[in-house]
This record gives sequence, C-alpha cells and structure tokens, in this order.
Amino acid sequence: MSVPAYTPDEIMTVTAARQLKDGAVCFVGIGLPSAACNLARLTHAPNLVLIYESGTVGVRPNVLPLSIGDGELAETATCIVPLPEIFAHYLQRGRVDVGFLGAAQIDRYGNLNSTVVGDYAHPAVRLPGGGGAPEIATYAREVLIIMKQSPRSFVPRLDFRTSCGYLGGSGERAASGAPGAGPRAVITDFGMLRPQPDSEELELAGLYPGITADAARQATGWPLKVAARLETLPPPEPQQLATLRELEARTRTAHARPIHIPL
Amino acid sequence: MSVPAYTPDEIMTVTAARQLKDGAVCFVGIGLPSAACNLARLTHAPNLVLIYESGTVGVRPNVLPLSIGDGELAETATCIVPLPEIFAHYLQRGRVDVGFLGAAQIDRYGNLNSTVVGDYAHPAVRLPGGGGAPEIATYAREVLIIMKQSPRSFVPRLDFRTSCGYLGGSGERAASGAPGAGPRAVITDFGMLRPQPDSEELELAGLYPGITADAARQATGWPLKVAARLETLPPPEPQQLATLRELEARTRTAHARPIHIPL
Amino acid sequence: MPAPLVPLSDAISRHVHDGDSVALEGFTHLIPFAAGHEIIRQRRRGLHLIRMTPDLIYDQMIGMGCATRLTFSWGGNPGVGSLHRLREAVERQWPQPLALTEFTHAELALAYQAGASGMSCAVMPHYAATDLEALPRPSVRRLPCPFTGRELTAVPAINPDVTILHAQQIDAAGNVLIRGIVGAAREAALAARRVLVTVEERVETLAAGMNAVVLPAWLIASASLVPGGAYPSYAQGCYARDNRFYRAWDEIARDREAFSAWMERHVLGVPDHAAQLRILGVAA
Amino acid sequence: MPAPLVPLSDAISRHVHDGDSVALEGFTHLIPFAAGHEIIRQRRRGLHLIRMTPDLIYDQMIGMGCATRLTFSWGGNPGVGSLHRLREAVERQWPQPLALTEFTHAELALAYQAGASGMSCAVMPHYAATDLEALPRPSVRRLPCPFTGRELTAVPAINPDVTILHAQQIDAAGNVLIRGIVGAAREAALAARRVLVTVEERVETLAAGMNAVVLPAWLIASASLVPGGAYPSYAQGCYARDNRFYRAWDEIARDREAFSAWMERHVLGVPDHAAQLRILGVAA
Repeated sequence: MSVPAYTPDEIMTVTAARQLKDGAVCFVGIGLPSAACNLARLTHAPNLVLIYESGTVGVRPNVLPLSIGDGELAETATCIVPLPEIFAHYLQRGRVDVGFLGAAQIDRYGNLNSTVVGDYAHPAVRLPGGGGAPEIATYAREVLIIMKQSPRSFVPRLDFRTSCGYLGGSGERAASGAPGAGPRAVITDFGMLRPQPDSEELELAGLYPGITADAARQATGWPLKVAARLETLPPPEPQQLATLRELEARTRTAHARPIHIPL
Repeated sequence: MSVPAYTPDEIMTVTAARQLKDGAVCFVGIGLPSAACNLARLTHAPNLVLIYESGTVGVRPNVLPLSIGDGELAETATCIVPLPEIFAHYLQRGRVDVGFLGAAQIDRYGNLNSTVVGDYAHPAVRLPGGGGAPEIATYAREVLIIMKQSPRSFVPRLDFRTSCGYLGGSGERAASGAPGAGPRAVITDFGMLRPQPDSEELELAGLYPGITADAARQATGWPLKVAARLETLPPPEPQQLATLRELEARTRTAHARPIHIPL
Repeated sequence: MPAPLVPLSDAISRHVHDGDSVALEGFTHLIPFAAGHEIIRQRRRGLHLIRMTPDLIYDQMIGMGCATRLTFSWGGNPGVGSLHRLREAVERQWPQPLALTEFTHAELALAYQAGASGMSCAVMPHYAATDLEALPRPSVRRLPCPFTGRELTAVPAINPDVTILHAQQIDAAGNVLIRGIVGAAREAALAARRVLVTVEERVETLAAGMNAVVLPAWLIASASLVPGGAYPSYAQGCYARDNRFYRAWDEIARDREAFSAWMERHVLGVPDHAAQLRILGVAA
Repeated sequence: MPAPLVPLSDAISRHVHDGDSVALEGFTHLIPFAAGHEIIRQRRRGLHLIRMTPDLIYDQMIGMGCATRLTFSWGGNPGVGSLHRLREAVERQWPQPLALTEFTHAELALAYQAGASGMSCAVMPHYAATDLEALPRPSVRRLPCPFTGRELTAVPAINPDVTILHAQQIDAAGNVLIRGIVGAAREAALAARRVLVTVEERVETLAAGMNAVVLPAWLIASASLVPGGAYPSYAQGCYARDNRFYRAWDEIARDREAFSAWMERHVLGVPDHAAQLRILGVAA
C-alpha cells in the first residue's frame, strides 16, 4: 500500500466539505468542522452560510478561528446577534440546514456523549459537556458527525447521552418529535458511516483509498455492519488540498502572532 | 377671579413635572406626560432617565416628539433596544420608577379604560386600546395619571378595565401581587387627586389657584371626597413657563417643517 | 446568489395573496406605506392584518376593504387621536365587519418573539390587570410556573404568512440594514413564512457598524427599491416623519367621502409610490 | 451623575462577597480576566460561579479555591481541550468539592434571559434529546403548551448577585459600549442584582452607532478602568485573543504544582493586571 499524499485529518476534512451543497446554512463547530466548512466555501460552495454559536452569522474568515468566538468571525460576519437569539431565532426556528457535531463517544444509532466517562456523579473523566450540541442534534435539518474511529469512542453503550442521534433506531427519533432528520453521515479517519434507512443503525458506507473494512470494524466497539454497496471515497483533489493547506498555514501564522497591549 | 397667566395644559404640565425627582427612571407616554418629563429634565431634574416604549432609552430631545417613535428620540437616546426588550428588560424587570398614563375613563380607584365606550363587541366608541398601558400600570414602581376632569371621563363604573389602579381598593391591588405601588397622583385641569391611604379611593388633595372644590366635584362622575388637608397647588414659576413655552415653540416649528424626499 | 431587486408590484402580486395573514411592521419608524398602497392597488381581499400599531397604513387598508381581521395592540393615530376608518369598521361594519384580536404591546411583542423562535407560545408573569383577558379571544391562557407556582400568562406564537419591512439599505449580496428604532420588526420578519422588504437605496457595502441590525439576504424572499417608501412615516437618516400629514389625516379619514376621494387620487389613481409623492409635493 | 471610575480592587472588595453568586460573562470575547484575578487575590471563598463557558478564568478561580458551585453549559478550553483544574475539582475534589448545575447553551441563555426579564422561568420546546434532563438537578421542568398540548421545557431564571463584564469604552456620563460578539453578556448584566464593569478606555462620547450595544450608566454599580482587562481573551478593536496563551495553558493547568506556581507568580504575586501583563511580556 502506497503512502497517501495527505493526512487522515486532510481526507476527513475534504470528505466533510464535499457533503456541503452551495447555499446551505451550516451551524459550525470548532476544529475539523470549521476547516471543512471554510474549505467548502473557498472551493465549490462560495455561498455557504456559516453560523458559529457565538452569534456570528454569515462569516467569511480568512484564517480559521481557534475558538468559536475569535475576532476574525466578528469582523467578517453579515451580522452579530446575541447568543440567546442564535439558538432561538436560527437553530430552534429551523433555519439551519446542516449541523456539525463531534463527541467523546458515539453509539451505533449516532447518539453522542460529550459529558462524562463513567458515572455522572463520580466521573472517571469529566468532559466539557453539552454546550450547543443537544440543540444542534435536535434542530438542524441534518447532522454531520466528524470523529476519529476507535473502540474507546465508538462504543456499544454510551456512558451518558448528551445529544440524540436516532435514539434506539427504527423511527424512534421521528416518533419523539425531534424536528431535524438526524445524522446523515459520520465521517471518520477510516471512511464514512451512514444510517441504514430502516433500522437507522450506522453502517460502513464508504472507505478511503487503501483502507479495509476489517480495519474499520476493528476500530469500532460494536459489530459494525457494512452497507450492501460499499463505496470507495475519492482522495482529496489537488486544488482542495492546496486550498486547505494554505488556509491552515495562514491560520498558524495568525495564531502565532504575539499580542501587544499598549497600557 | 383674575385670569391666570397660564393655560390649564400649562399648569397640568408643570404640576406633573414637579412630581419627578432628579435621577428617576420614567416610562413616558406621548402628549402632556412627554411635555412634563422634558420640562422637568430641562429645569430641576437634569438626570431624569426618559424611556419611550419605542425602545429609546435615556432620550434628551430638543423638540417634543409627536409620536412615541419620532427620529428625534432615536437621535438623542443612550441606546435603542428592540420593542420586546423595552417591555421585558426594563418595565417587567422592575427598572421603571415612574410610569405615566392617561385614558378615556378613570374610576374612583384609579383603574383606567382606554379600550371601548359601550359594549366590547358592539362599542359606541372604539378607543385605541391598551398598548403599553396595562403593563405600565402593573410594573412601574408608581404611576402618575394625567387626565382632564369631566363627568364623562371620571366615571362611577368603567365600561372596560384596560389598566389597573387599586382594583377595588383597600389593598386589593397589593393582594393581587402586582409589583408596582399603583397611582400616586391624578393630575387634572382642576388640581390633583391622591389615593386615601386606607381605602385607596382617590380624593381631592390639591387645587390650582382660583379653582374651587365644588367645581372639581361637579366635574367628577362619583361623589368626590376631599382630603382633610386640601392643598393649594402653586402656579407655574416664570422660568418653568418660559422653558415650557420655548420647548413648545421649537416643537411647533419642527413639526411644521415640510418634508422633501429626493427620488 | 441574492434575489435581484424586483418591482414592488411584482413582489406584492407574487407573494401576497387574498386571505393571507400579513404583518407590515415598523414601530412608528420605517412603516412600509408603499407596500401597503400597492396591496390596496392590487385589491387584495380577506387579509388578516397584524401590526402592533395599525397606524395610518392599516386605517387606509381597512377603509379600502382589504381586511376582515386585525391583530393589534394599539389602534390610534399617534399623538393625534383616532383612526377613523378602523373605528368605522368596528363601530359600523363599514366597508365590512372587522374581527379583532387584541393584545397589549408586551403580549404582542412576545407573540412575535415566540414565532421568531419556533415556539408555539411564550410566557410572561400574570397579574389581574385587564379585562382584555376576559374577552372571548383565542389569545392568552394561564398556567402555573413549575418552579414558583405563581401564575404565568402564555401568549401564542404569531407566524404571519408574509411580513413586509421597509429599510434604509440593501447591499450587493442582498443583506438589509435597519438603522434607528426597530420596534418588533426583526421578530416579525423572523417569525414570517415569507419576508418582503422595500429599501431606500442599494449600496455596494452597508454603512453598518459591527452590531448593527442586519437581515441576512437568505432570509428575504423579495426586495424592491422604493425610495421614500415609508412616507409619511420616516426612514432615519433619509427623511423625517411628516407630522403635518399625520395631523391632516385626522380630517381626511373622518369622512367616508373625503377618505375615498383621497385614496382614489393618491393611491388607486397613481401607478406607484413615486407618483404619489410627486402629487403630494413631497418629492420633486 | 454617574459613579466615578474606581480602582478594580475597591470595586471587588465592595461588591463581591464570600458566598455570592457571580457571573463573569463574555462569550470567548471580553472575558473579564482582570476582575477574576482580583477576586482570586482578595481570596473570596464559597462563590457560586455562573458562566456559559467557564474558560480559563473559572479554571483559575476553581483551582485557587474560590468556588464551591458552578453553573455552566460547556466547560472546555475552546479549540484546545480540557479545563484541567475544573476536571480535577470534579474528578478528585481538589482543592475542594465543586457542585455542578449543568445546562445546554440554549437553556442557560434562556435562564439569563428570564432573569433579565423579571421572570421566574422561561420556556422552550421539549424533545427527548439528552440525559441531562434525567439528572437530579434543580434545573429544568416539563409542562404542556396550553395551546398545542406539546411538551415544553421550563428553565428557571438566573439572577446573579453580581455580574461582571469587560467592555471597550465608558463615556463621560458612565454609559458603557460593547462592540463585537456579545454572547449573553447583556442578559447576564440585566439579570444581576449588581453590575460591575471594567473598560479599556474612557472617552467623552462613545464611538457607537445608533443601534450599538450600550449599557446605560444607571444600570451599573461600579466601573473601573483596566486596559487589557480581557487578556488573554480579547477586546474587539483593541487587541486580539492570545490563542498561543490558550494553547500554553493546557500544559500549565495539567499539573497542580505548575498551576499553583503560575498563579503565585502571575496573580497573587502582582498588585494588579497591568503588572501581570508586563511580566507576561504582553504590555510594555
């Protein structure tokens, strides 16, 4: 197997970016989702509307933010709204087409844990918590999940359900009345999982070039099903890679810049 | 009786202005209340905080607005907030010291009707309605009412209770849980009515120079009680009259200015 | 890819239908008079009009027979007196009966806010303040606070079929700037199924501070360039409120014939708002 | 008659007491670090800290033993990872146990909004989304919508004893301008019993557009001039977020001794924020 000319993070980012149609309204999380959305905006989807939970709507950052509320977002936004409104007027009102989520744990129905490992009252690991995720998972028309695959993170049973995927599957989510359709895809460092239409159990739907289904199975804490038609996902195109690397180089330079405060 | 050197509107406005302590936060209605508040601000109470329900906070208009939302208010405000916030964050939150109200009808307990004369479904006169009044009456720490006195407007029984005064009196308002203390004074073209401390029935507490209690009684549709100590209210001071007249002259000039729109 | 600016007559004919619930918002400021007059010219019928303060524009639409229902919280001519056409519709069913749904300002603002937030209702404290609550209206209900047990008032969400706003600027991307008093305009727009705007001017980049009130292009169904479109209301920074006209309206609207003649000459008898402004001598 | 600017140490000593509920707000932007450090220097104890995103400032206050309770919705180092001091307090009760009241962002924003509106609670739609709801926490309750019968989530109001904000400007009258990302800072301030502010600069007149975010002077209990007071967070238009420091904090906070040494040298061992900024080489 030849060494691919891209990193796992890069193909995850490009694969996520490809899921985004031009003009879609995205509620963007920090890290890979932010890189993927901005890559899409700088390539095939120039009219993507990016919303960050800091209340910045329609941002067009030149460098990636480290936090959800860097000044770059405020400076390039169409408008800035108070935080209560970004949740009420945009997410809860059903204005968001695509929400991005990651987590410490995912189960086979795309439910997510970002709260604790272990018991809530006496946790082995206290994670950051829900933040915007429970509402993004509920209200975005569809959700894209980006997570590295391992038996510790792809678990048979969550320690805590922070955000809903398909709950117990087989239509349970829709029956609960949740307005959004749920996770459309889980993008990992092996490939992509998608919900089986009837059971809504996540199954392996695509693999990156050179990755085997067996490797993906071994990185999953439950017996991972494989879709009838297992796709080979395309590698990043040179232009995508170049754009992403330039974006990240600009970002590194900007974030390394020392701060000077005149007193 | 000599002819006073001021009009009834002028002494009402000056009397109302005198009720305002410097630094108070006032929720201002249009007309006489707006004139009274701005007169107070231009004379003895330069730090009066004036809030108009259009969402303009801390206004310092040079001319009186005709409407509750003239541009003069926006231009001189400390800040402009959306209308839902002016009611929620300022009035409902208990930030308003003094609210001003007028109405078509008032009863002996200071309850007000600005909705209909006659039956609601088939009214003889359809009045403008509640607007901000019901909440001002409920939440302002105290209320000042400004109304011309006549048997048609000072009635034994309201056709419709739009805004609460003391309800049925004798503590009924406080028992209802209404946060504000209710009407502190009713300023009329005869003088001033105040609630009797126990019954909370409005009684004649003051008269303008040259006005008799009998005249005030005849202008009231219920048997008007007179306070044990009936005060003679002072006439306007020359400086107050001069300031008010200049303010109104500036206002007339501004409102008569023709509009030109370049197309 | 913003929608291009379209003539106002096209916007109204495409997006406002007989029987729609329609909110022309703007609190005293930025009232979309031009859009209201175009609705009158296109003779829409059976509208459910929604506005905190009906103002002259709804007096005119009601008097011209556009509306069978009105949701509002204060129905006067601000600083002047009555809306005579509204009164005659309620008191004498002329030109037709008008069903009222009446709120207080705080309630109606909350109803828009609930609609803008995807809620079925929103709550505020309840106090025994007003007979409005006793009316047979489908408007507010009581429930206990689950924490304190104290009574709350629940106000149902309002989601107009169409909200129409007037604004100062639209940029090349189709984003719209509102500057000055905003009232509940933004909430009414976010609550609506379709948002139409009329604007004073088109610019490359909005003259907007970082925390300005901007409606993103993708929330707007249709935008039309209508300078003076808020007259006799006003557009902060563009022209002032014509307080003389608001006073003069009291006489015009007091009488059915004077009203009808005024509407015939200034609205039905002109092709658009610019022509009306010229007849009124407001625009050259 | 605005209150004069007072030294930050006086403001904290006068207005922040042991056992108070305290919200230092600002979403990523304008986090009042200088005020938090002064609270640490004055060794306040038993505080109930409230913040949507505890960020480094609460990591520091918790690690220094100021707090026994935390109300929050997301407790990480944004874009970096864990807050190690927060984790150690929860996982190993060091330096003392920390009781958590946990919300989602939307819930906590609503709780501030309810507090800012004089409400006992506010409502949002309910969906079976999260185990948070099953926790034995005094936070949210369910009730049916009185119009649709659908379940609502009621969130209780939060009214901090003290809310502290950092802002760009204060004018001669004492009005305060916030420019850029506001988060739930304004709601947290309007909900509070006392509002303290630190500001970058004092000006005659605010550089504020007509619809800017301004807190009127009369809502503010105390204002202090603290240039750089949000560092390592930022003040839009004044200085950028020090993303290098946020990354470096991960190492510092991972270890009890390294943390304590850093706090000793940079907070306890200096008289004020300006001295800290000089030691860090951020200010000349």
